[in-house]
Amino acid sequence: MSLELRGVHKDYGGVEVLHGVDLVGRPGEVLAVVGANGAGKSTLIKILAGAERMSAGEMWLDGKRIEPRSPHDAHAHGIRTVHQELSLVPELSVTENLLMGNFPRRAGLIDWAAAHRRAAALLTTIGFGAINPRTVAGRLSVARQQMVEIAKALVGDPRVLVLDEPSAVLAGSDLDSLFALVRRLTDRGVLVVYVSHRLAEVLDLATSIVVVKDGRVVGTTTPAETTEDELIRLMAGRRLAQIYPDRRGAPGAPRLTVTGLRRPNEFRDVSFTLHAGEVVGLFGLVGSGRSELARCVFGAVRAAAGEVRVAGGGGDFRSPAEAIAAGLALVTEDRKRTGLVLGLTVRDNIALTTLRRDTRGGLIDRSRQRGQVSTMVERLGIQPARCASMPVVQLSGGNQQKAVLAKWLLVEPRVLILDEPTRGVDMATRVEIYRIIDDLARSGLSVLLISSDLTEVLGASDRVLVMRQGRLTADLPADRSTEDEVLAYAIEERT
Amino acid sequence: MTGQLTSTGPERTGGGGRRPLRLVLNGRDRTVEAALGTLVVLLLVVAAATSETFFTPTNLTNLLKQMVTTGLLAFGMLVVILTGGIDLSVGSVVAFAGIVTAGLVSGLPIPLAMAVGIAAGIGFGLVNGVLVARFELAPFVVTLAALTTVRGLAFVYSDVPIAPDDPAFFTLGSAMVGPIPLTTVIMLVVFGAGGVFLSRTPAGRSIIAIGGNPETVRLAGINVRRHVVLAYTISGACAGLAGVILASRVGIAQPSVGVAFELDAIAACVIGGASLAGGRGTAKATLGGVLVLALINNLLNLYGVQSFWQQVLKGLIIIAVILVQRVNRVRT
Amino acid sequence: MTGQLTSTGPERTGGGGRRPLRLVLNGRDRTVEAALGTLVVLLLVVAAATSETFFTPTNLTNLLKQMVTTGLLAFGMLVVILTGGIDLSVGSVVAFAGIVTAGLVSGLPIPLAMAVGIAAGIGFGLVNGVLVARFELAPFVVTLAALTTVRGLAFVYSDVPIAPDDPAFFTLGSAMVGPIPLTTVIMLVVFGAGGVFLSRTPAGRSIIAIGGNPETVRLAGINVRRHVVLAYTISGACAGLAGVILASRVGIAQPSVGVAFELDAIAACVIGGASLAGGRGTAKATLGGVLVLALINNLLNLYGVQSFWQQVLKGLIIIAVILVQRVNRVRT
Amino acid sequence: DSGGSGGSGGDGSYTIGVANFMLSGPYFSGMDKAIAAQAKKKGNVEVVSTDANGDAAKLAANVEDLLSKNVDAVIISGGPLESAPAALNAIKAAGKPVVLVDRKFQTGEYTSWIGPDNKAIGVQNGEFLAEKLPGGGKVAIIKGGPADNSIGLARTDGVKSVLTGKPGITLVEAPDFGNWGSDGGLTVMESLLATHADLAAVFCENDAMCLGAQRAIADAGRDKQIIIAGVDGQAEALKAILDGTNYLVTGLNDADIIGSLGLDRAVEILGGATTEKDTVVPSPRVTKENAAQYLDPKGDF
Ligand SMILES: Nc1ncnc2c1ncn2[C@@H]1O[C@H](COP(=O)(O)OP(=O)(O)OP(=O)(O)O)[C@@H](O)[C@H]1O
Ligand SMILES: Nc1ncnc2c1ncn2[C@@H]1O[C@H](COP(=O)(O)OP(=O)(O)OP(=O)(O)O)[C@@H](O)[C@H]1O
Ligand SMILES: O[C@@H]1[C@H](O)[C@H](O)CO[C@H]1O
Ligand SMILES: [Mg+2]
Ligand SMILES: [Mg+2]
Repeated sequence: MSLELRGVHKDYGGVEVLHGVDLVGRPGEVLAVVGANGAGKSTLIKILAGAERMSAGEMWLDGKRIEPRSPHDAHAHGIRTVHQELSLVPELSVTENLLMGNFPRRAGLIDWAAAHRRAAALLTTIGFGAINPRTVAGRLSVARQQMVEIAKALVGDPRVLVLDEPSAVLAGSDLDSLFALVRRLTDRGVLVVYVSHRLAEVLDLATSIVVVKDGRVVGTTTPAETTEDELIRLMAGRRLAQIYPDRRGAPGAPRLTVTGLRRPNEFRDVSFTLHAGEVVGLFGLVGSGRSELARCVFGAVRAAAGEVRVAGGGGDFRSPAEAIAAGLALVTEDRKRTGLVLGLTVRDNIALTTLRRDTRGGLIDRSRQRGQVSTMVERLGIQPARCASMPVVQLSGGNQQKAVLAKWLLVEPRVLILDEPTRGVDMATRVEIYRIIDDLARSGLSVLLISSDLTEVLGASDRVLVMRQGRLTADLPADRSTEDEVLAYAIEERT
Repeated sequence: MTGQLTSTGPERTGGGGRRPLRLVLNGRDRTVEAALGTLVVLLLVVAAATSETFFTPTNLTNLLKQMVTTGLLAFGMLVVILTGGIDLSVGSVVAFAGIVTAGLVSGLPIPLAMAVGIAAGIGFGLVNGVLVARFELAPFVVTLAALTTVRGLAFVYSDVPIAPDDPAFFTLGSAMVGPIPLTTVIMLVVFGAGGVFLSRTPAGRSIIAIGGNPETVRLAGINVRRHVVLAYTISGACAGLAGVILASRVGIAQPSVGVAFELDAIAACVIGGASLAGGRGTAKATLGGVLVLALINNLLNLYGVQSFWQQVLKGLIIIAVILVQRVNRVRT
Repeated sequence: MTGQLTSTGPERTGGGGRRPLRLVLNGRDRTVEAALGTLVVLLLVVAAATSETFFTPTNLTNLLKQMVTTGLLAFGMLVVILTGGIDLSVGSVVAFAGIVTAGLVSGLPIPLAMAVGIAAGIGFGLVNGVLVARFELAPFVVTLAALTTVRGLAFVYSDVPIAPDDPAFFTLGSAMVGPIPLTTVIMLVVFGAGGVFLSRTPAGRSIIAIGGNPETVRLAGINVRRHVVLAYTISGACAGLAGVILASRVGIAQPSVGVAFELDAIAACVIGGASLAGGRGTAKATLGGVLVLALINNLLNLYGVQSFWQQVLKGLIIIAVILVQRVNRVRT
Repeated sequence: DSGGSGGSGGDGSYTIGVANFMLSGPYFSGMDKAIAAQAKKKGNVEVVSTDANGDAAKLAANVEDLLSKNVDAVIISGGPLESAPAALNAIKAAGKPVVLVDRKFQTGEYTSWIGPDNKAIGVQNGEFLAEKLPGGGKVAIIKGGPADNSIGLARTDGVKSVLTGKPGITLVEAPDFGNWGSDGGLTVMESLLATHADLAAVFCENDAMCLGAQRAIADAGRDKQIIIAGVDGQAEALKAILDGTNYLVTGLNDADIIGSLGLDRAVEILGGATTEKDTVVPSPRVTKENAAQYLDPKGDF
């Protein structure tokens, strides 16, 4: 059951983004595809999935040339794909999402009891038994939705399973379940094509690794033959001297003080302080309430109790507008839903926070706006460089993330809250983001860095707060704590 | 019973901290149904307490009869709304189906003439569906154009009312099944079968899923276009049936009938908790919405509220009802 | 000029490999505007070639006059549609504003009476906006209820038409600015100022962004509710103005005027390429849509097409126009 | 292209424009067809017909269109429109004659009007009902709709002027309108039957509504108790009257007659004749006895 791509080209309206990609995967293998943002990984996967058609090239499965014209075609060939973007029907139950088009029937009618049983059995066999199949999918956390998405791909016993950044929204035990699942599948002879920016995980899981750069394969290797540094060098075309910046000096005066903050069912008794020039990490398992806490501090939702204060700038914000006026900025975790207006251009998105500031005599000063946006595009290295009047949807995932960051840096905040800012972002760009965070902190900004990536939290922060089931359980110095220590505070006590 | 109480999704606005609970059973939102049930009971109690006439057999029969047109249109509309679409053409289709049926009665057996009327509705629904699904045009505009064209065709067919001589033409519209009008029975059968269709058949589930996320449904190997066409065809069939029934009930078919009928049908769906964005709504709750509208009209009449004030109040009551729904429910 | 040719988004269907190109300049979709321009020119050429009457001054003046009501309503509608909403109440607001103005003329100076009419429109728009934005009710249902209530109020105010005696009441509706009717000039000013509002002011840009993703806009520190209220208020103001102008032009105000006016306004927006999902549409292209509709009506009249066939054709032409738009454009 | 570029040559051939406020009612489309048929009969008169679809501004624009086609005269079938000053002003400015049919406008200058005396029709119906209900009884009134007020009101006023105060007779007005159509007549009647168990008669402001009301009465099994009186002489109503049903009377308001008289009047004026300004077309009481003579199977209304 080998899968082979030969000389695959893809162009979007004249702009070529894949320039002849060759790829071979064998049964029982985990074929990892790594590359910088915009390298063409998702495009490659869409071609495998039948969602996009190649402009030139061939695809072979088991020695037969195939040409999937639609995702359905690809399914028929045993190729199932979990895309980077979630695609469940939020109004429907997990069962229905899993079995869509394949319901057990009795007398022509759907047998719901049997359907729920089948869904529960499926979730249990693949190790996701914690998910209740009767739940409405839209009410699950993003992580759980991702797990349902994976379970769905497994319904038809695929021979090739393609996963585009499946781990980006998973952490802790969910991540372990995913790895266990991948191993079980390969034991059964399934070929798993795995795209990820988490190189440690790739080295741990993959049997072979393909590095893509600018739409070309620039290296094929195995975990045994390579290292993280080597992969980064291949992806970026240069060596990254240092991933995390040097430690900063002692922090300044208190800048943001949160006391006894509470929202029912989300978090309670949350108190902490951010100081000027300080980067504070906030770690926790998915669902621990970090995002809700951030939204609450930012005034996007109201607290039931507690207090938020910004030194010299009010507090207890009743709206994001008030929080922004006080010098806060929040880069949210879900860029499609809360970070971007997908139908607008990159420029309109980046300029959204500064509309009033850019207004002269009632009208928007377009040249000023253009200047600011292009400075940001340059500073953050958003690709392609002349993207300002492109619809933002046409950027690759990582570049979209950078556009969100650009929007918030333009407001020149005094307190920056980043919720999973490197999710789906390639290593070289991450390093840039860490450098930007460091620069900002050195210029006196306070940063709250929410992340599910332990290494990142410890590497980029001065202090680490840990959240568990809606409570802060630890406040640790980053340079003197280990990953195991932090994790211990994050994991639920079993009683 | 395996229901579960879940908290609401993140609130979209910065309102207070209270989060209403909602009861989701097998993916169905029982809170809406409960609220609607309460509303209907409340209206009935108010009606009984304030009007002697309300609980008379004649009035109850009226109520049952007067629900039929809105009811049939509302079921078809629900199916279309579930896909995320809308069908503005139903009022014109009612007129066309009625006038064609009445026109054919002189030459064809009555059941056949009626079948042609319904078939005309199916035909218009099919065209709407193909334009929406195959050519990917906005449902609002397609069915708005159909509203104009089909109305014109009804007048082209006959610009004067047609009153068939054969009294058998009235049977469908005036027969009773025990104490219940036959037309009401037909409407209830449509809702019953329609409810099973939506909740228990693959086609029905696909239509609902399409309203939630068409791309996902397509990826599941389901033919989205065909199901969208099916939805508009069902709406066309319901409108055709409603037109035939209305003509039989009035005894005269008029090409001018049915103006703005789509608005009541849409209102019934929304009062029943359907989301105009698609993917959410049930047959049962829509029937509840139809009942609420009929009760409002009936009560305003029984109280002798003058016509203009009826309009004023009707709009205000609709707002009040969906406001109450809103408080009881939650946006996903 | 820094334009660029980009391809369409991922095709939703597995069709062939041809992809139409589209020209995006400064984030504006020039393809729609170009297609619309071509269409208008084509209609003008056909008109000139087939009808002697078309290019007579009287007919052109008529054409200009006939655009005004739809034009004003379409601009207000566009603003609401951009937020992702809809305003079905405009026809009723036209009636209310007109009848109130005509009713007040006997007691108030004419300009003041007219201001009150427009203010009434603003008031209704405000209420619609607050119900949509503050109470998060579906725009379709809110404005549908308003359609009913406001129509009722127009009749409550006066159930008979009011014809002011003072001939000065007609001035607004009949004055000419050179060869162009004053009312047309007013409409063009609304479109001009409205175009600048939408493309160059923070409020206008915010309204467009809200239609794309309200939550993102809210988190960017923009008061979404206030802008949504503003959008409905603008629509109400346009409807109020249209009502006052209409009454002045006809010389009499009727409480029954304006039924189904919302449909033409919506059709104009969509022909102009606006997306009913919000976030896409321009003032210029909407004006193009208004012109296309007016030309269709005018030509059908000049050719002496019989009224009911006019309706049939009008619907078909609208479909044809948006089908052509569709081929030239792309869904995001 | 039907542009009448000539105008009134000495040859007596004319182009006459017809501005219909709306055609979507049998009465109005019947009127339009009667005008066209009469013109055809005359041979040398061409008719250009327009429909404003119920939009007063469009009516004004249509009149302007007609004038730009240089028609010799305009006939306005104003339907439920009370007045159309802009249209009348434009015609006056163009120096053309204008003939109103059915509806006499409340304001503005016109050359001639031909239509019914609505109050008289009502009085006539009232008198008929008084005769039929010597022992009194409850009479329901179904009204058409708001904008039609002066026509509808006049008819209802006529009925009331006779019946009010008659011993034993009580009047009930339905709270909602029948909108001049049979479906509206049906539902309004159904509500009336629920609220008033003891009705003896119903008067509707036109026949279309009465026809719907008649069905509701039949469905309720009350056709032996309740008699019906309407207005217009719509073919189906005449048939019902002839058939000896409980539909007993209507007041003739024949669109065919008014339409053809309207065209005649316009031609007379163009020919330079001096004519009456206002002409009331008589509205005979139509009952079983005389209905046959008004039922024209080929008629348009
Ligand atoms: N629909 C489209 N139209 C035009 N260009 C596109 C389109 N989709 C993707 N691209 C371009 O193709 C290139 C490859 O994008 P792709 O999404 O495959 O990258 P990726 O490797 O998955 O990146 P990431 O790690 O950020 O997800 C990018 O330059 C992107 O801007
Ligand atoms: N499946 C679920 N059903 C009900 N409530 C849930 C579910 N998942 C999460 N929640 C609630 O939502 C709250 C916030 O969850 P959220 O996923 O935003 O947390 P988080 O720590 O920010 O995680 P993430 O890593 O996804 O950002 C949780 O505290 C929990 O109460
Ligand atoms: O006189 C006519 C007729 O009676 C018609 O039935 C309704 O409209 C009126 O103007
Ligand atoms: Mg990608
Ligand atoms: Mg989170």
